[in-house]
Amino acid sequence: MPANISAANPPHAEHLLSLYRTMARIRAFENAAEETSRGGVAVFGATADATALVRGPLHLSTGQEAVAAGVCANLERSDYLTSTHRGHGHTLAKGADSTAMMCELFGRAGGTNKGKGGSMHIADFVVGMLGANGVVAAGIPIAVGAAHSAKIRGSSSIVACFFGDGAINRGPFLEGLNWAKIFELPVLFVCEDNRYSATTATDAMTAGEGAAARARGIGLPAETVDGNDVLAVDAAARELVARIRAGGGPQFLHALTYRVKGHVSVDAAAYRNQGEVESALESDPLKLASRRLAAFGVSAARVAEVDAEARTEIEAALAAARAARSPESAEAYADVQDTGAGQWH
Amino acid sequence: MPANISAANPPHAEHLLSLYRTMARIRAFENAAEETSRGGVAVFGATADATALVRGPLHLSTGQEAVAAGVCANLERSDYLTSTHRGHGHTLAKGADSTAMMCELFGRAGGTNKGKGGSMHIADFVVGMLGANGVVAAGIPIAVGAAHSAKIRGSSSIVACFFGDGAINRGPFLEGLNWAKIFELPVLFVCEDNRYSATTATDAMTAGEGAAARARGIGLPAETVDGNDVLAVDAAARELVARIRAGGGPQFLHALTYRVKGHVSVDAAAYRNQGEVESALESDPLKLASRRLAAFGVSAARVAEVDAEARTEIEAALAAARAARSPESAEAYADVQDTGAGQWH
Amino acid sequence: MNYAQAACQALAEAMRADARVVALGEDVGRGGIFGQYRGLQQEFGAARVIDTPISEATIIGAAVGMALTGLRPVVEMRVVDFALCAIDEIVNQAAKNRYMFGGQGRVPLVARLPIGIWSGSAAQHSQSLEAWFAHIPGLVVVAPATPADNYGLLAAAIQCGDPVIYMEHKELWGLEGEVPPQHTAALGKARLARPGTDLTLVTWSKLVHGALAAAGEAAQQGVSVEVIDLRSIWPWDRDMVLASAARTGRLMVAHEAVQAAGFGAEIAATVAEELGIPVRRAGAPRIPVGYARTLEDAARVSAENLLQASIQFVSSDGRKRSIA
Amino acid sequence: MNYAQAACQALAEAMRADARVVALGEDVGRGGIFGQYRGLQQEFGAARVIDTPISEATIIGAAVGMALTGLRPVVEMRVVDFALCAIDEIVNQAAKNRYMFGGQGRVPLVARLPIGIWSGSAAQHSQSLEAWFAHIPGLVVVAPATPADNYGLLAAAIQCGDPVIYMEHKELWGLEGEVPPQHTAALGKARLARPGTDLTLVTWSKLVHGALAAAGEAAQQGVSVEVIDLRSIWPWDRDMVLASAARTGRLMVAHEAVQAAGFGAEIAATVAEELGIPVRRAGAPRIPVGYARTLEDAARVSAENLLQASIQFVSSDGRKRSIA
Ligand SMILES: Cc1ncc(C[n+]2csc(CCOP(=O)(O)OP(=O)(O)O)c2C)c(N)n1
Ligand SMILES: Cc1ncc(C[n+]2csc(CCOP(=O)(O)OP(=O)(O)O)c2C)c(N)n1
Ligand SMILES: [Mg+2]
Ligand SMILES: [Mg+2]
Repeated sequence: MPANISAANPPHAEHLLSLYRTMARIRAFENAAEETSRGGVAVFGATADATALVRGPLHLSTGQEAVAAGVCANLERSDYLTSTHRGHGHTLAKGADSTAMMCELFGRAGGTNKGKGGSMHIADFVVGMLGANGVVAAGIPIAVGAAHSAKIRGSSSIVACFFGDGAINRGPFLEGLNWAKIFELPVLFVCEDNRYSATTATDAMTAGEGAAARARGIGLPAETVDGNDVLAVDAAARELVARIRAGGGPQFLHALTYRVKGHVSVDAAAYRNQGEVESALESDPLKLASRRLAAFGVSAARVAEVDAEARTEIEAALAAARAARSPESAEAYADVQDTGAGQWH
Repeated sequence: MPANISAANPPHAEHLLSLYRTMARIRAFENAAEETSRGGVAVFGATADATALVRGPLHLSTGQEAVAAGVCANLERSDYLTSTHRGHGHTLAKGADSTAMMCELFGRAGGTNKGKGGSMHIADFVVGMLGANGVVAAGIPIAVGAAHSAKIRGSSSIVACFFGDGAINRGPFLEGLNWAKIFELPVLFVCEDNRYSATTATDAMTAGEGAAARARGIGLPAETVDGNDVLAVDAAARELVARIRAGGGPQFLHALTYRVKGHVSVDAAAYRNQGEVESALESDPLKLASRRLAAFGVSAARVAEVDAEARTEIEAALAAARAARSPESAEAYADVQDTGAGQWH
Repeated sequence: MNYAQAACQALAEAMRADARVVALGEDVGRGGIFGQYRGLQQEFGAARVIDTPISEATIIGAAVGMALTGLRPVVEMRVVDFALCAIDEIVNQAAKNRYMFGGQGRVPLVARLPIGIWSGSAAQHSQSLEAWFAHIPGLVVVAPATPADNYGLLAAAIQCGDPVIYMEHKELWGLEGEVPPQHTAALGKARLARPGTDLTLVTWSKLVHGALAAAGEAAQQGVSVEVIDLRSIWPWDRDMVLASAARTGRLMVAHEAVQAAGFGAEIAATVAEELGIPVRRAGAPRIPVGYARTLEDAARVSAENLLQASIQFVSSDGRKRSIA
Repeated sequence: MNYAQAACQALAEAMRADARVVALGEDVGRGGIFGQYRGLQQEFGAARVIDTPISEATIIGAAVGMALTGLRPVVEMRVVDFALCAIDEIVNQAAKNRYMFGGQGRVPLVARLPIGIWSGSAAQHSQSLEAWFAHIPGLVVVAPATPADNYGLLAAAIQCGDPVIYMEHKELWGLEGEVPPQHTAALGKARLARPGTDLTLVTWSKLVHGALAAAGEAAQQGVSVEVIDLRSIWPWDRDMVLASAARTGRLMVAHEAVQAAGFGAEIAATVAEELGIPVRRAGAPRIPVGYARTLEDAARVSAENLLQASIQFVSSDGRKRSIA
């Protein structure tokens, strides 16, 4: 939706409203997904039943929407993006259609991945979203390769590579950053630091000063930003993306945020103290942005309208996904490989 | 051999002579191994024949002896060490017997590894040498685990972990250093930087300021040292080892040296320019040390005697290895595993 | 007691009895995400029940270093799929260490790599790779099907002096079953899960339950199926399998893993070589596991599949095609 | 032309014909340590013949990213043993990408993972893991035995739109042989290396040469062995193998890999299931490869082994043990 600039809402307010809209859509999408996922997965003591519409582990980015919105606002459709198991926000912000995404979460034939991937593998190649990933840090080398390819092909596409704070302790983080720098590739690395790796507070597992210090140790320029302040993320990303487009090589953004929900939807996160969560909720990115919008003179009604639009969009996505057909069994045998595809041999 | 302190040779000279002796033994050992390896491996255009006594890839540390000698002079027998494919020097310096090692290189039943490992897997657990490794960087996590074990068991052993400049671009480098630091483990990481990774100049493959900067990015204190100056290595290692024994956690030593020979014995290293090699030979660690010994007033004859002793020792090792028996075929089936060991099933 | 609790109890007992036993991996301090380490960090402390970074390669690599120097680590990998980030460490390091160094060192580690389809989790969380590890000299491979065996076999694995790839099933954690006090289970020994006379059906892990259901139904239809729960994939109990197959005259192997190059091929080939009797396999098609239930079901071997295959097999001449 | 040169030529031709083809890996700029990339960086430049850091995981991972976005990377891993540092990238990423994302992307990469015993190089440089990759949906697996096939199959692999695990042999690089101009070889098609009537011997890679030697000797002794060079492990040429085995009445599979859970089991099991004829396998014992020549030889399958096994098989009743 193009921003609607008026005298009452000066450009920066309209820009913020557009970022807010992205966040509101993500929030609405994930709330709906969570709602329809009950009974979908056996983990954290939960048992699965056959009734859930969204099956399997569902990782929500609630409270982290500003990172996706702020970074992706600076990407073109022709740019690429790789994501993690917690990728709904990145995918929506990159421009994917919420109905196709919801169909995917429902395992429908018309989903982005034809029902083959689900939440953890959500992808939309048409908008350059090369895939969520079920393996921590595995998107990093893929992003680097996509950037290498763009460079070789003389394409102007750049790549945004999202990963969590837990991923910086896996080998591909080192290998991928080193690779991007020696070949001076157009990649924006984004560490979306929500302070947790599943049930583990990441800090205790991470030596040294963390993500940005490590990136600098490998020769990459790195910025740290308040990842709940969508304008701050947007501004930092704009600067880093500009450097990349100008041929400045890979850049690194460390965005500090907080995982408001459990690791997966069924995780009550009883291992952390409630005070921590409550104080984090104070700086919820939507709350922050709507306060800022008010300061910019945008009316509460206008913001409520955006919220309502987002909910309406997601209601429609839900309805479409409910009505959509599941893949036929036979479709399980398609998309494997051309040579040597068979059923058993 | 305990240092023989006399008025004519003050303590620091004796200490240097003892370091020199270690280097001379490594040099003599590797010269002999190289000599007996001709025809042993098919790589770099060479063809293998059946006559070689030392078979397979033989990686020589010629010109790098000061790193092994200087670091290991500060280790106790009860300390551990992990090494790389280029591990003869570390093994000898840690106290392994040259005859048992030569037997191993000859594939004899009486070798350190009963003929099962060869040069690339040389190990002597009795002196804490936990193994060379055919996989670049693979020794790092093993070293970290040995140090973690020492800490858990309340042992005072520390671990020296050697790896090359090429290894800092593999994932286990990051993972291992991070692990060592978060658990504050007693490990001395030693990057033996000989400027090459097989046929590739490592510099072009390494982003940022290199090994020490990366270590610091992960929170480890790091020192860089002239790796051809055995006294400098010894002094740096002494300091770092003292910090580790005092409970200061993992430390990092970046030792700059040069790979004088090819990657493996049959590699003529035609890909690099001869001038580079010649200028490197100027700072050969044995040459440097013997100049320094002269300055300390140690006679040339005394140094020559050490050289001769080393050669004699290795001659004896060669003779013993020549005479020793090969393992029987049946021994191929031993040491696999207790449960489930069999021949075919 | 459920399957997770049974393993937890075996580990707790081993840790009480032997100070060398430690556990390490992601999230173990909060009991593991399936409850399979519940209470252990409280009892044994964070120095012995070790929370680690997300560093699979180093989790296994460090465990090798620990094992070589006097500890007996039990290593958590969550699912076999993530252990693919640590294959050099498992195959080139843990498995070969003892041999390569001429017996100087031993690597008594237990790596927990759960197999199976984890419903709704799709391709990267649903693999069964026991055949891979059976192919690697130096490794023992175990796949318990019941709480009792998860108790007994984990205890045995911790006792084993060599690396054990211990493959629980991703969807058996909540399975309830009796664990007799002092229950033991030996590595390499199968369990006769149901006697029968017409056909030997060898399987393991979760599919044991499907096989038993199929055998029950087949009995109604007049076909007597002997079900063997293999329990250990390497070493596998050739004696029990060959004796049973020689008796029934027909062998079928079933597993959740992809059939092509699965471990069923090893068993079927061995029985064909040794006995020359008819053999059959029932494994998964060679497709990744899809997310939607319809797709996921296409990748499953069901009790119904086993029932039909058993009945058809028993009523055939034993070969699938006639020789022209 | 030797085996290395043949591959080099196929790659050079593909790079000339198609700007999307690139090569990457350690030491490729100096021609590769076996000369298998000789002259390519000179001809195509460092942007297309890409020297990489020692980062196996990222070499494969980056190739996946390249392949998804319009390139056709040929990836150097030196030996299959080092590719164990990149198994997540091969198995969870490259192999599953097309499926997991519902066909949105394709991963046309060729990963070169040489197999076999590399004399004197011991346990970590001597593995043959083709069975592993055959077990993974989404992968094609190739193992050429001759210069001609290394030319033809590498060309075909680069044309293939899906990930190909291309397994040259660590000790065939210097093998000389004729490469007919415009020679082609199709993925999935075996080669009848020697016709025979008493026994079908299926093998691949370096052991094809051992099998031919054994067959020659067996002929002297009155036993006629048909030798099939499988060439592709997945898909494997079931039609040719089954037709041959049905004709000769006996099947033997031989490979350098460990016999237990090797790909020979798949072939033997299939033939047993389909035809019910006697089957045999000749693979390596389940031991790591030792360094000393005596130890290494114990882990080898020799022409002599194949000769003896063939003759014994043909003169037996086809089963190893009698059913009591
Ligand atoms: C290699 C690997 N190890 C373990 C897991 C299990 N796992 C899934 S998400 C997760 C935590 C990841 O933490 P982080 O990178 O911070 O991302 P977040 O979940 O916080 O978004 C873990 C351990 C995995 N998917 N992949
Ligand atoms: C994981 C892995 N990749 C590749 C190789 C092949 N290889 C053996 S040594 C070597 C170069 C290593 O360079 P460096 O770490 O600097 O050690 P150096 O040889 O210089 O001592 C390479 C690439 C290997 N052994 N392991
Ligand atoms: Mg996190
Ligand atoms: Mg080097």
